[in-house]
Amino acid sequence: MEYLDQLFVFAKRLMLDLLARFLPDWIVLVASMVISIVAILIFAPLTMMYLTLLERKVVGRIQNRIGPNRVGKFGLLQPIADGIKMLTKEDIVPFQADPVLHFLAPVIIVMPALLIFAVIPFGRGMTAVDLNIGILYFIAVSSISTIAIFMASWGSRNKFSLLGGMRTVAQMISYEVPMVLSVVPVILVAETLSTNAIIEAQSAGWFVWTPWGLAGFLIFFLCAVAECNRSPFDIPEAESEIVAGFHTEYSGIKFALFYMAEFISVFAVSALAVTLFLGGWKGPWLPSWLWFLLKAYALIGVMFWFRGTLPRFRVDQLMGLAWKFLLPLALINIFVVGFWYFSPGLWKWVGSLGILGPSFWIFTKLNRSYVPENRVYRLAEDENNETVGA
Amino acid sequence: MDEKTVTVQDTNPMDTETLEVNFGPQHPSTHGVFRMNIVLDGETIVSVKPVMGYLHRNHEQIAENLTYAAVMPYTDRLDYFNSMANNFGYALAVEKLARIEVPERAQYIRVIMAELTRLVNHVSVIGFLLNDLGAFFTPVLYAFREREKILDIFEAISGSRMMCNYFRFGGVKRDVSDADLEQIRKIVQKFPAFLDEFEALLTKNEILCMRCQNVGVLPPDLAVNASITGPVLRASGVNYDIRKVDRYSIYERFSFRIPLGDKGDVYDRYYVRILEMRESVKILEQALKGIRPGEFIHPKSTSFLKLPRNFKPPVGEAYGRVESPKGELGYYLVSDGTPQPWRYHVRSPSLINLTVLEDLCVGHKVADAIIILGSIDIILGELDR
Amino acid sequence: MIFGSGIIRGMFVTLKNFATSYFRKPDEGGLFTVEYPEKRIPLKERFRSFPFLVYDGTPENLRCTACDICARECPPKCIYVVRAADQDGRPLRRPAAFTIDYSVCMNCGMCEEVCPFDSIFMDHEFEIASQDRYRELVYTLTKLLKSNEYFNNIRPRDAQAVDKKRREAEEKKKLAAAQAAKPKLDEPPKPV
Amino acid sequence: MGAISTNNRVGSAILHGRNCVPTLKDVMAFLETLIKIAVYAVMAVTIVAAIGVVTLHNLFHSALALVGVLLGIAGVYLALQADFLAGIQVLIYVGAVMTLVIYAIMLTQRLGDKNIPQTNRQGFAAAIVTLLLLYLLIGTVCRTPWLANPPARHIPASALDLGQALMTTYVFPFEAISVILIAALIGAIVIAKKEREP
Repeated sequence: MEYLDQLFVFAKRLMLDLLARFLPDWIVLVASMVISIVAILIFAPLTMMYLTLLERKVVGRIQNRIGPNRVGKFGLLQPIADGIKMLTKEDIVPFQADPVLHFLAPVIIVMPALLIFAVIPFGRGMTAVDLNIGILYFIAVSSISTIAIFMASWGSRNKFSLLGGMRTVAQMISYEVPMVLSVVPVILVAETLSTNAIIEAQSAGWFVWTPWGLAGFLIFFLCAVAECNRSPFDIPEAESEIVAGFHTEYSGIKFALFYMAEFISVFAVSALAVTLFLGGWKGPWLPSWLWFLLKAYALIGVMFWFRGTLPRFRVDQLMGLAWKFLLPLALINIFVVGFWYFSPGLWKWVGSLGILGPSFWIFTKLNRSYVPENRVYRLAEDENNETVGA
Repeated sequence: MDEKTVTVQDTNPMDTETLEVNFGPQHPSTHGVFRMNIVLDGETIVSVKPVMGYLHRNHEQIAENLTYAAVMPYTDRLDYFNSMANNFGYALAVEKLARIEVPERAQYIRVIMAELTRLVNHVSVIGFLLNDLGAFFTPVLYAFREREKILDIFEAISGSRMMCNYFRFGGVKRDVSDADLEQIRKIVQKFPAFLDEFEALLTKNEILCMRCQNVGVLPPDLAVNASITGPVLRASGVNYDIRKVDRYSIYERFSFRIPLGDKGDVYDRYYVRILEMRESVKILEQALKGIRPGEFIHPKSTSFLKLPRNFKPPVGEAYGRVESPKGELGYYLVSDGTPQPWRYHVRSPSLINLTVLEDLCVGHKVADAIIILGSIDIILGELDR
Repeated sequence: MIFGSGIIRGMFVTLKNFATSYFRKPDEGGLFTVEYPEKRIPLKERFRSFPFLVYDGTPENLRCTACDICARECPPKCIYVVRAADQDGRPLRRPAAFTIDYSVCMNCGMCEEVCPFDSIFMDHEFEIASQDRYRELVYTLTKLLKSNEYFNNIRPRDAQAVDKKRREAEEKKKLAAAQAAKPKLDEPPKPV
Repeated sequence: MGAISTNNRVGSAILHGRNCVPTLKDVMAFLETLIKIAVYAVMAVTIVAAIGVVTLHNLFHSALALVGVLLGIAGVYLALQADFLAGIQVLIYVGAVMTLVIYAIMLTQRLGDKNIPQTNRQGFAAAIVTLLLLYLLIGTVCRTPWLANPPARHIPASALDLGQALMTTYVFPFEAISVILIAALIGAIVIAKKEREP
C-alpha cells in the first residue's frame, strides 16, 4: 500500500540512487530537477491529448453519439492521429499580420500553463516545487496568458481576432477578481499559501463540506471555467459569433499549441480546485496520486458536462455575473469564514448559512435582469382565446 | 475583410471608433452563404446591412422554361428543410389555375406530410438557434434524432429524405401504406414526450432566458407593416395563420389553436415554435384518425402526369399559398395556355421575414445579431432562390 | 424558484442521455449512430437515387425504344438519347446511345414517371463518388443497363406491378393480334 | 525500500529536504555562479526591454516590451528572495496593469496601427531631467549605509511579515493608497461616462 502510494517518489529516488553510484554529486542534483521537469513535460501534453479524446467521447455520449472510434480501439489513437495532422498541416501566416507576434503568441501561451504544474501536489510528496507562495504563484503565472492572447489577437490583424482578444481581456480581468477572493477564505483558515500545507489543513475534513467552503468552491469553479474560456463562458472563442476568436488565423502546430494551453489550464485549474477545496490527494484506500487524479478528472468531467449542456453567456451578462454576483458573494464569503472561525459549535453552521443563503437570494433579486421572466402565451382558436403559461 | 473604418461625426474625444465587420459569406452561423455587413461600436451594433444573392440560381426563370410538372422537383430545393410544404403550395397554385379536384385521402396525406414537415423544421430550427446561442450541438443533435425518424418516413413514402417531390396536381405521387401510417402514428405518439424532454433542457434554462428574453423585440405594428408571416409574426402577438385564414385543403376539419407570443422577442419566437409543434401533433392525431382508404390522386390527373407536355392550364392567373413552417409561402402563376407557365413567382417567407433584421439588431450586441438571425429562421435556398 | 434550477434541470437531461446511451435502444434514447461502412440502414424500397435502364433477359433485349420522352421531360436535362438506325438510315426502336450525366441529375424521378415503356427506373445505388466527374459520372448505355431481376431484387413491389402490367399488356396484344388475324381469314379482303 | 541504500549524501540531502552538507560546497558555489549569471542575464534583458519601450515605434510593441521589463523586475525580486513581492509584481503589473494598457491601445485602433515618432522637441530638457534623476539616485545609493551582503540576504521577507508590517507600522499609507485608488476609479468613471442626449 505504502509502496503504491509512493510509487513515483520511489521511482525517482531509485533513479537518483543509481545515478549517484557512478556520477558526481552535482549531476545528481541537476538530474533531480531534470527528472521532475521531464515528468511534467511528458504528463502535460499527454493529459491534453487524452483530454481532447475524453471530451469528444463524453460530449458524444451526451448527444447520443459514439464519438471518435476509428483510430485504434475506442479511438484511443485518435489524439496521435490529430497530432500528426496538426504537425503536417500548412502553417499560414496572414499577409498583413505582425509575423513576430503571430509566431510568439502560441509559444508564450503554453508557458504559463506548463509553469503552473510546478506547484500542483499530485500526491503525497509529489509536488515538483513546494513554494511557500504556491497559490499566489499560480494566480500570478496564469495571469500572463492574457498577454499571449493579446499578442495573438493583435498580431493576426483580423477583426474577429481583435474582437475575441478584447472579449478575452475583459473576461480574464473580471473573473480573476472573484477567483482570488474566493481563495482568500481557504488561505485564512489554512494560514498558509503553500499548496501542500493547505492539503494538510484539510486532514480533519475537506473545506467543501463547510458553508463557506461550498460557496467558495462554486465561485472558484465558475471563475476557473471562465478563466479557461470554457463553455458557458467561452465568449472569447465563440464559434457562432466571432468564428474562433483570437486563434482564427492560426493553423497547424500553432493552433495545436493554443488548444494545448487551453486543455492544460483546464487540468491545472481543476487540480487547484481539488487542492483548495476537495482535500487534494487525501482519501482512503486508494493511492494518493490516484485520488488526486480522480478528483481532478471528475471536475474536468463536470466542465465537459457544462459544455454539452449549456449555451453561452453574452459579453455584458458575463461581466455582470462576475461583478454584480460573484464578487459580492465572494466578499461576503470572506466575512462568513471569519464568523465561522470565531463561533462555537452548531452556532457557526446556523450563522454562516444564515448569512450566505439570504445574501444569495438578495443578489438574485438585485440582478433582476438575469432572472427569467414568466411569460404568458395565448392560444387563439378563431374567437375564444385560451392562455398557457411558460 | 476590408480595413475600412467608419468615423463617427461626433467629435467628442471620449467617443470610440466604429468597426465594420463582415459576418459571412463564410461564417459558421449565417445559415449558409449570407453576409451581414455589421458596423460595431465596441460590441454594440450600429448598423446591419444584409447582403444576399450568393445562392441565387434563377429558380423563377428556370421554372418559366419548364413544364408545370417539372417545376415540382425544383420547388423542393427552395426551402430544402421543408420540401413537402413547398410542394404543397405549388400544387395548390396549379390546382387553382387548372381547377383540379383533390380526392379526400390525398388531402389527408397532404396534411399529414405538411404537419410532419412543420415538426421537422421547428425542432431543427430550435436546435440551430441553440447552436447560435453557443450550446455545443446537443440540442441540435437531439432535434436531429427526432428529425431522422420523420425523414425515414418521408423516404419510405416519397423515395427521398429531403427532396421529396411527392405532391402531384390532384393528389400525391404514391399512396401511403398502412405500415407507414402505423409508423407515423408511433412517431406522433412519442413526440410529446420528446418535446417535454427538450423543454426540460431549454425552456427554463437561465442562460437561455437571459440571452433571449427582451432581445430583438419585434413590435406587432412593424411586423404587420413589413408583412412578416409565420411564427415570427405570431410571436409578436398577431393572430394570423393561413391555415385558419385560408382554410386551404381540409384544415377546417381539424381543431387546433394558434399560439401567440407575448412580447415578440427571441424567446417568444422560440416558445411559439414549441407550442406550434404541440398543436401540429394534435392535427396529426386527428388526421391519422380520420384518414380512410381511397384514391390518392384524382384519376383525371394521372393522364397528364404521364404526358406533362399535354398539360395546358387555361389562360389565367392563380396564387396558391400555404402556411409553411417559416411563414406564408405563396406561388403566383400566370398561364398563357402553353405547357410552360408564363410567369412564375415565389413569395418566400425567408426573404420577407429578413427585411426587419436591421430594426431588430441595432442597439444590441454582436452575439444578439446572431441569435436574432437564428430566430427569424431563414433558409438560403429560399432566400436567394 | 431558485436561480439556477433551470440549468440544473437541463444538466440532468443531458446526464440522463449520457447514461442511457450505454444501454438503451436507438429509438428509446440510446445511441442513434449507425457506423456507416460496416453497418447500414436498410434502404427503403421506394428510395430513389439515379436512373437506370431495364432489360429483359439479355442486354440486347432492352425495353427502351429511344422515344426521347424522358430526355424531354427531364427537368435538369441530363439525359441524352440517340436513336439507332439500320444501314439504310431508317430509325430503329432502340437507342444507339443513351447517356445520363449523374453529376447533373437531381434524383427527381420524373423520367421514371413519364416513361411509357417501363424502361427507366430509379436505382438504389448511391455510392457513386469518384475523382473524375466527367469520366466516371457520365453513365453510358452499358453502365446504365441492368436486368429485370436486379430491378425485382431492389424494388420487388414496383417491379412485380410493372411485370404484371407488361404481361397483361402482352396478353392483350396477343389476343388482339389473334383477333386481328382471325377475321383476316374469315372476311374477304376489302377492296382498296 | 531498505534495499536501496542511500549512501550518497547529495541524494539524501535532496530527498530529505535538509540543507546541503559542507562537502557540497563546491556544488553550491557552482550553482550560485549559475544563478548569478542568470540574474545578470535577466537584468540585461530588462534593460534592453526598457530601451525598447522608449524606442520602438509601434505602441503595441512598446507595451509588450514593458511587460518584459516588469517580468524582469519580478525575476530580480526572486533573486533577492522576495518571493511574495515577485508574485505580486507579476499578478498586479503584468496581469492587470499591462493588460489594461494594452486593452486601451487595442481600443484606439489607430494608435496600434501607426508608427508613432518617439522623439519630440522636448528631448533636450527631458535628457537633463533624467540625468539629474540619475545623479540623485546614484548619490542615494552611494550614501546609504547598506548592510553587508550575507546578513542582508537572510532578512526574512515572507508574506506573514509583509502582512504584519502593512497592518501595523504602515497601516496609514496603506489605507491612504486605497482611498486614492477609489478616487481614481470614480474619476475614471466620471470622465468616461457618456453624456446621454435627450
